Amino acid sequence: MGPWGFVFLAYGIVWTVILLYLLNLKRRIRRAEVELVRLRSAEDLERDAKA
Amino acid sequence: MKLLRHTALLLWKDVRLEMRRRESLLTMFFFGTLLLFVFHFSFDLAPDRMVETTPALLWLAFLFTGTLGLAQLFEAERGNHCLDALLLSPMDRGALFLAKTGFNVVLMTLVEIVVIPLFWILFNLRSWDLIPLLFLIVFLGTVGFCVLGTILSAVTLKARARELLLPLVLFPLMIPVILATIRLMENVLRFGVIGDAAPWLRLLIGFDVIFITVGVLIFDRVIDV
Amino acid sequence: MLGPNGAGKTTLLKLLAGLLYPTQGEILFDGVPLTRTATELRAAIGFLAPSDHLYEDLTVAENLDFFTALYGKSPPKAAIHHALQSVGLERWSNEYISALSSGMKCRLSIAKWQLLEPSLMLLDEPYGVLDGSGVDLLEGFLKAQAQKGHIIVIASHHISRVLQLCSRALILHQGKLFFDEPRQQPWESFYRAFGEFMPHNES
Amino acid sequence: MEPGKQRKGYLGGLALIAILTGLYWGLVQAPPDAYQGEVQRIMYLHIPSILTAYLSFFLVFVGSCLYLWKREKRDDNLAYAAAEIGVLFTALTIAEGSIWGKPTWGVWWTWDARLTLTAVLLLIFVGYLMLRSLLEEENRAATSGAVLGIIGFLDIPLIHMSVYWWRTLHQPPSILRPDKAPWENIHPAMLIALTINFVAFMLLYFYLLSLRFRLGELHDEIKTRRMSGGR
Repeated sequence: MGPWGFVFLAYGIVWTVILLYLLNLKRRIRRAEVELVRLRSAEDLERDAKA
Repeated sequence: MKLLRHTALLLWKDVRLEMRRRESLLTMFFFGTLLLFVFHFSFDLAPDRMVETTPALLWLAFLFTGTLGLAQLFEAERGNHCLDALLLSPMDRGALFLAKTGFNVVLMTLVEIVVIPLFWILFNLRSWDLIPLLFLIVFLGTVGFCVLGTILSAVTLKARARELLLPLVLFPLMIPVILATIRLMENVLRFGVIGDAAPWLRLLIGFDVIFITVGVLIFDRVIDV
Repeated sequence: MLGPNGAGKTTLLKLLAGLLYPTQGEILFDGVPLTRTATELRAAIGFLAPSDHLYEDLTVAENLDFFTALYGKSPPKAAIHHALQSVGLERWSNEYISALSSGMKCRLSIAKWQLLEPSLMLLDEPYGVLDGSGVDLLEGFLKAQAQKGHIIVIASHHISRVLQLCSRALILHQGKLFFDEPRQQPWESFYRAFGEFMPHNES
Repeated sequence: MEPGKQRKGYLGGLALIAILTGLYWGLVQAPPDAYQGEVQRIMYLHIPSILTAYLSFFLVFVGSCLYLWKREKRDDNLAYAAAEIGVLFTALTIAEGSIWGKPTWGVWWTWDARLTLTAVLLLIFVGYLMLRSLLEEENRAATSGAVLGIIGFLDIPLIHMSVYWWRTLHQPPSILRPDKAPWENIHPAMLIALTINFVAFMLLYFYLLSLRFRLGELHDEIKTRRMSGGR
């Protein structure tokens, strides 16, 4: 592997890992938001039922 | 003053409990001795290389036995919610930290008093006259180990897989202590004096002082949430 | 202090005892906030958990010695002996706690707090493990404390017993204060409030 | 919430632009190093990532101290977020160093002081994440994490000292000396490339941190809502 090979290996690994982490983070946030929406609507239902 | 009085009281209570239960000390003794045999079988210990290997092997043995002790450290307080009983009292939390640290230092020192001479016998070392100085170094290292170990033992008290987690978080933090004691002992074994390794001694003492202070200051926040 | 299981009685007691800290607000005791650093204040607060807070591998006498020393007191042997005598445990003073029944542990705890004299005494369901004479003993202790002007807070399910002792009743339900009134004779409003949530919760 | 989201979007976009510019300068504009050749281009990633990693651990320390002092969940969220991202950048730093080391030194790994120190940092903060994941009760996890965050940070100078002495006292200084800066006589284009990449990493870092922080807030809200009634 020539010097450019090592350079591209390093750049490739770094940006792939960061991209994967970013996507993972976005997915976790989306999941939490969906869960929160569900909880909020469940609470509304409960309040309606009481009223 | 009150801090020291409470520390002595709690330490005495732990010593008395240990004399009755004999759980930690016996297992630590046995494990320490066992490790010496394991080392003997697994390493080819050439007599001319003992200066390099002795400190490392001894410290490995102490680290592992010390971790056994730490895992048991708050065992007495687990039954009957005794930790709550202590926290209810007007005791300074720093006293609990000092007492627990002191207790583990006592346990490890007792083990070391037996294991070091045993090592000299089993591996046919001649340098008996160096043992007091080596023991001083080991003691300073033991204090450092127990100080951080007590804080982290309290931190991991309620964690799942506590026994596995403790060495995992503790050992990386122990690197200054491990390196300092090993280098100091090597120097003593080679030249008979601390001499050039004096900066390591300062580092070791610094470590002990810094983390004893940190422990006394933050232990109240560690132990009750 | 009354309320169904999970109403928050024990949590409230632990907050008062300084074993938990509030996430919002603060707890004042004679105008002094109960914080992590208020170690002096803790000496004035007692918490009786029926058969807990004793070291199994220490003897009865050693436990009393240890805890009184922790509170900065060193009562003479005679006082410890007297305290044990008053709860009927003098013959057991050299036994390990692990040999004691839970009722006897509770008696020992009473002896412990008798020696320590806290001005705020918290009790979490103290009746469960005690026998008839033990209950008399406990109530005698509580009345003596109250006469000295000390405050007592009991969390319990034994409504009739507690109502005879108390000067004020609280009902907790789902973490909220549901009822809070000083004692009256007869106490109609209490039973009305009590009946209101009983049907859905406990029989 | 909406303006916050928009601000994060801008930050992300800005980071992307900076990253692309950094790539262009690092891979095309900057000249190869006189001694190391093209491999030196890895430094444009390596230096910014180790700096962001250190920044992370400093933020963990700050968040931990604030949490123990004031007990506000916000500070703990900051510490937790910074620790997770710090672990990411530390791991990347080690990977880059290793890839740079192979052609430069001939080995993937050597027990050089700086490498060892970085590896120990990684171990400490992986321990931090494990500790937090193994503690169920939320307040306790936050408190324990804060304690470990503070101790770990205070330990870093001591570890640093001991690891450096360990190498210098024991091994004669060899040709494998990364502590001698490889860009002694630095070309201005190299400096520009490094600066751009540094800015790019900072923007990226704060973008990731704000996302991770937001995730912590969402989890907190879910927990409080579950506690108060709703299943």
